[in-house]
Amino acid sequence: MAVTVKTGTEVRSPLDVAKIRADFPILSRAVNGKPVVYLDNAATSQKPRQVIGAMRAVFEEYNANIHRGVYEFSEQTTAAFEGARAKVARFIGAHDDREVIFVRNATEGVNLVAYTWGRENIRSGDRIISTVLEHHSDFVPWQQLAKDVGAQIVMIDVDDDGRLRREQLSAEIKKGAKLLAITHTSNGLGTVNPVKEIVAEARAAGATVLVDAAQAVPHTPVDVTDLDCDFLVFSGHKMLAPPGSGGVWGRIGLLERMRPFLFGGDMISRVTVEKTEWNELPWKFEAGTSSYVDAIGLGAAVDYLEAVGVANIHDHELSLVAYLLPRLSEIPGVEVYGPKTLDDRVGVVSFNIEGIHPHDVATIFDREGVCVRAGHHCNQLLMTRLGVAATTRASFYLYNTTDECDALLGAIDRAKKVFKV
Amino acid sequence: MAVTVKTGTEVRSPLDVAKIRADFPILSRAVNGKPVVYLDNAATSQKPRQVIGAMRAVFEEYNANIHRGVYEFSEQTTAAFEGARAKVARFIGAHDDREVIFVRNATEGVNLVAYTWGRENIRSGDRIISTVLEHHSDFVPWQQLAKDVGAQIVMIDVDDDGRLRREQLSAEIKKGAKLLAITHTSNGLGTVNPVKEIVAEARAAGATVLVDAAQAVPHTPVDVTDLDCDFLVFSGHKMLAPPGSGGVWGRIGLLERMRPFLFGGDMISRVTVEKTEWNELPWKFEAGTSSYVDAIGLGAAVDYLEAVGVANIHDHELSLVAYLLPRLSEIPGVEVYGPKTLDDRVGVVSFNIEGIHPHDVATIFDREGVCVRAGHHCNQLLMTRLGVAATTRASFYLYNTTDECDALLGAIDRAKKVFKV
Amino acid sequence: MDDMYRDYILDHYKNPRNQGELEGATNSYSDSNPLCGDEISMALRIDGDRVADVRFNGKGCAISQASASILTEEIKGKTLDEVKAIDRDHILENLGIPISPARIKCALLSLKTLKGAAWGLPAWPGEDEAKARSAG
Amino acid sequence: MDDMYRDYILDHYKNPRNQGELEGATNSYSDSNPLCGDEISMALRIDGDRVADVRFNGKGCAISQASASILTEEIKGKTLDEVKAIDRDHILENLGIPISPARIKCALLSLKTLKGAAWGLPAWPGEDEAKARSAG
Ligand SMILES: Cc1ncc(COP(=O)(O)O)c(C=O)c1O
Ligand SMILES: Cc1ncc(COP(=O)(O)O)c(C=O)c1O
Repeated sequence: MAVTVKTGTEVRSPLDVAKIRADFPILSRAVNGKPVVYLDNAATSQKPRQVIGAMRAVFEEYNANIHRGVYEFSEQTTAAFEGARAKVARFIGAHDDREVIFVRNATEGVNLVAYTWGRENIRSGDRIISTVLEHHSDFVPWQQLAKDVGAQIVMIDVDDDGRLRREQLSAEIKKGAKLLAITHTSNGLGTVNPVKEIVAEARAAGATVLVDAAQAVPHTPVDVTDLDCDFLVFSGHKMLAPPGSGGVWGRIGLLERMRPFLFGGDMISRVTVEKTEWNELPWKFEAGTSSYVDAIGLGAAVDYLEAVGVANIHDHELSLVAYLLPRLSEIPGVEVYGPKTLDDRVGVVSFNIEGIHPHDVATIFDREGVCVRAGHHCNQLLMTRLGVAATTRASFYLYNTTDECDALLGAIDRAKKVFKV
Repeated sequence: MAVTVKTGTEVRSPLDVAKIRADFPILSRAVNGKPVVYLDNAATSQKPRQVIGAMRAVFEEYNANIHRGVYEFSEQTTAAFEGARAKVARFIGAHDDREVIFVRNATEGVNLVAYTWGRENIRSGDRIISTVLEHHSDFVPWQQLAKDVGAQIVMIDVDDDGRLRREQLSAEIKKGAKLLAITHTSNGLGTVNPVKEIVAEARAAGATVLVDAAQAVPHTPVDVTDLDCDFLVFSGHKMLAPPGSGGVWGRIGLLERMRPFLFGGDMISRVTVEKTEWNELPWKFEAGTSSYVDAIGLGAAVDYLEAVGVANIHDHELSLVAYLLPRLSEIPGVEVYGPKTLDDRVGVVSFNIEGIHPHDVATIFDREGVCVRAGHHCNQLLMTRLGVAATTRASFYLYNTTDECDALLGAIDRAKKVFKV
Repeated sequence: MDDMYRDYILDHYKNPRNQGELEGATNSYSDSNPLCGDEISMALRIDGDRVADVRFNGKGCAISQASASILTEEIKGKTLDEVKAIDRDHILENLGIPISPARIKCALLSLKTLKGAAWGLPAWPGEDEAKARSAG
Repeated sequence: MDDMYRDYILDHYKNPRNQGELEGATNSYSDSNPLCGDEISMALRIDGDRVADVRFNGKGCAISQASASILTEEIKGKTLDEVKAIDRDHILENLGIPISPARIKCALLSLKTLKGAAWGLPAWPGEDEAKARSAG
C-alpha cells in the first residue's frame, strides 16, 4: 500500500483538546471498564454541554410553540429559533436567512429538493449525474425520481484511492445534464471533492447542482456563496447538534419558484376550501411544528464550532490522520482504503484487517472501549467498486487525540491476537 | 349563550396536581413579574424533568447513531429508541411495533400518507371526505393531492356548537369515498368526534380512514385497535415530549404495500445502481438518521402519561372546563365557541371578548403571566364557518389548576378595564 | 401593557380618524395579515404631487387600526416623496409605544397598505420584495 | 469479548465443517444480511424424512460462519421435523457465547438459510413472515 504519509510526519494540532474534551460529558464515560474512545464521528458526533444546556434552557425556561404566540415565551422561543437560522446562514456563507430551511437531516433535505424542484424540472430522457462516492441519501432519491419520470442516472467512478475520476466527470458534464448531485466529502473514505471547480463546470454547462455537505459542514469551512452551487444539504447531528436538526440551503430564486414539499400548519398564509396561499420563505417549506428545540441546539453548536474555528478543527483532524495513517499501514495485514495523503481529505480512515471481518473487529474494539463503525457506511455502490463487503471506519472530530489513535492501534493488536492472524 | 354547565357544577379532579407541577421546571417561572399561567397546551405542552432527563441522559451517557453500530453505545441508543417505539405502540393500542413510524410531527405523518398511499390510490374523480374542523395539516395535503390528481374534496360542516353534522357525514359516506380524513378532536374548539362509529360507517362503505389524533392522544385514551381506523397520526410535543417526535400508525398490511416516502440511508436493504430493495417495516419509512433523542423523549413522556393515567388527565381537564365555562359565560361581552356541555370534549375553551381583538387580549393576558393563543389556530375553514377572524383559546393539560382559571378570569377583567368595555 | 394600550392608542382605535370611503380617490390598496385576520384598505386622492385626502377602512386589533388612523392623519397634505420616505422605524416611533415582536406585523400593516396605494404597486421597493406567495 | 471469540468458535470459523458443494442435493437456499455483507448458502440431501447430508458455503464474520458450521454438524442425520423445530434460542444456546443485540442477525443467518432450505420457502412460518421487501 502506497501510503505517502510517513511515520514521524508531524502535523501540529491548533486545538486545546483537553479544554474541548471537558465540554463533552460523555467523553469521561467508560465502556467495558475502559475509557470510551469515540471514533464514529462520521456517523454522529457527541454534544458539548453548551448544546445540551441550550436545549434544556428552552424546556426549563421559556418553551412555547413558535411563530403564532402573542406572549413572551412564544416570542422568546421564536427569537431563539430564528436566531439559530441566522447563525446557520452565516456559518455556511448564505446571503439571506430565508435561504436556510430547517429539516430533520441531510436525507430529508435531498428528498425535499427531489420531490419539489426535481419533480418539477426533471423529465423523461434527462440526465442526472451521480457518483459512486454518494451516500445512499444522495443517491436513492435521484434513482427513484429517475425511475418515475424516465430520466437517466449517469454514474461517475473513482480511482483506486477513492478520488473521483475528474476526466470522466468533465466528459459527462459536457454531454449535458439537468442535475449534478454530488457529495462534498465522502463519508466512507474521507475524500474531499474539488467541489468549487466542479460546480463551476457543471453550472456553465447548464446543470443545476446539489451538494451533499453532510460530511463537509462539520469538518471544513463551507461557504455556499463561494461554492456557488444551487442547493446544499447537511445534518446537525454530525456537527455537535442534536439529531432532528439539519438544513437545506437553496438559491432564493429557485426556492421562490418551487412548490412547497410538506403541506399543513405554519407553511400557509391563507386557506380556503378551494385553494391555499403559501407563507413566505423559509416557512413555506416548514410545515407543522418545527423541531425548534433541535434547531436551537444547532444554533448553539454553530456558536461552539465558530468559537473553536472550523479550519482549526480541520487541521486538528489532519494531525490525527498524519499520526494514524503511517502507523496503521505498517501493521501487517492491514489494508487502508481511500486517500493515502493528507491532501483533500478529512479525518475518516477506512481499513480492513486480513482474516477478520469488520464486524468482528468492531466487536473486539468495543471491549477495548473503542467505538468504530463496521459495515458499508450507506455506501454500497462504493463498497462494490472497492470490491469489499464492508470496512472498518474510524472517523475523527475536534475532541479526538493521538492517545485515542494509540488505543485504536492497540485494539487492532488485540484483534489480531484473538484471531491469531 | 346556552352554556349548560352551571356555576357550582363540581367535577372532581383525580390528579394530585401539586405533585405533578413539581415535575415541570418551567411552571415555577415568572412572566412579567407574575407566575406563569400556561394555557396554550393545544399548541404545545410543557415537559417534565423525566423527559428532559431522559434526553440529557442520551447525550451525556450513551449517545451514538442507531441501528448500524456494533458497539455498546450504539446498541444502548438503539435499544432506547426501539424501546420508545414499543412504548408508543402499546400506548395507542397497536398490535405490532412495526406499525408505528416515527415522524417529526402529525403534519409530516399526514403528508407521508398523502405522498405514498394517497398518490398510489387516489385517482381522478375519487372523493375525499374532509371536515371544517380539520387543522390545516389534515386538510391542505389532501387539497393539494386532490388538485394534482383531479380528485374531489367533500366538506362536512358543523352545527353552531361546533359539532360535526353527522347526518351530512353519513349521507356523504353513503355516496362513496376513497378516503375519509378526519380529526379525532378539534384543536380550535375541543370537540371530540364520535370517531369509532364514524370509522365503522366509512370503512363499511369502502373508504380508507385516516384519523388526526394530534389533540386526542395527549388528552384521551386512544386505541387504534378499538377505533379500527387505517391510519392515525399524532405529535409528541403536545404530549410532554419534545418537538421533533411524533408518529404515524398504519395497518401493517397497508404499510407493507406502500412505497416508501423519503429515500436514503437506513430505509434500504440493498442498493445497486439499477435498483434498491427496501428495509423491513417500520424502517422502510424512516430515512436517514432519525430524531432518536426526540423519540426517546417521547418514550419517557409515554411512561409519564401512563403513570398518571390518560383517563385521569381527561377527567382533570373536564373538571377545569366545568369550573371555567360557567364563570366565563357569565361575563358580559364574552362569547364562547364550541361545545357548551362537558360531553365529548377536551379542555379547550375558545372565546372572544366583544370590542377587543384576540391579539390585544393575548397581549394584555401576557402582562398578567397568562399564556393563551389568539388567532385562527390553523383552522381557517372553521373560523370562516364561525364567522370570526380569530378567537382567544385557553387549553388545559394535567398541570393546570382552578387557580389558573381564576388568573384567566382576572386577566379578562383587566383587559375589559384597559379597553373600557 | 399599560404602556402599549395608552389612551391615545385606544382613542384612535375606538374613534378612528379619516375612516370611510373617499370620493374621487386616485389610488387605493387593501392588504391583510392572514395570521391575525387584520385588514386595512386605504384610498388616497393625489393632487399634483400631494396627498390631498385620505380615508381608510379596516378591522383588526387595536394596534393595527390605531396605527392606520395615526398614519392617515400624518400624511394628509404631504408630498408623495415625503410619504414614500416613511419607513418602519418612523411608524413605530410615531406609535410611541413598545411593540413586541409578535405584534410588529400589526403595527406595520397600515404602512404596507399605504405604500401599496402610494406606489400603485402590490409590493413596494425595499419592503418584502421577496414575498413569493403563490397560490396552490 | 474473550467470551465471544472462544477457541471453538474461531476453529469453526477457520476450519468450517461441511463446507463445499453437495452432490445430489434435494434442497438448497441462500440468504444474506445486506447490512454486514454476510452470506450463506446451504444444501441438503433429504432422504425419506431425514437430512442425509448437508453442505454450506459462505462468507462473513466469524459469528455467522461458525454458527453455520456448528449447525450443519448438528442437523446431519436428524429428521426434518427435528430440523424444523430448531429455533433462535436453540442456536444461541448452541453457540454457547454471549451475543450482543447488534450481532444477533449474524448468529441467526445460518438458521434462516437452513429453514429456507428445509421448508423450501423463501421465508418460513413464524419467522419474519412480515418481511415486506419490495424492489423499487
Ligand atoms: C388537530 C391537529 N392536527 C394536526 C396538528 C399539527 O401538529 P404539528 O404542528 O405538531 O404537526 C395540530 C397542531 O396544532 C392539531 O391540533
Ligand atoms: C455524505 C453523507 N450524506 C448524507 C448523509 C445522511 O445524513 P443523515 O442520516 O443525517 O440524513 C450522511 C450520513 O451518514 C453522509 O455521511
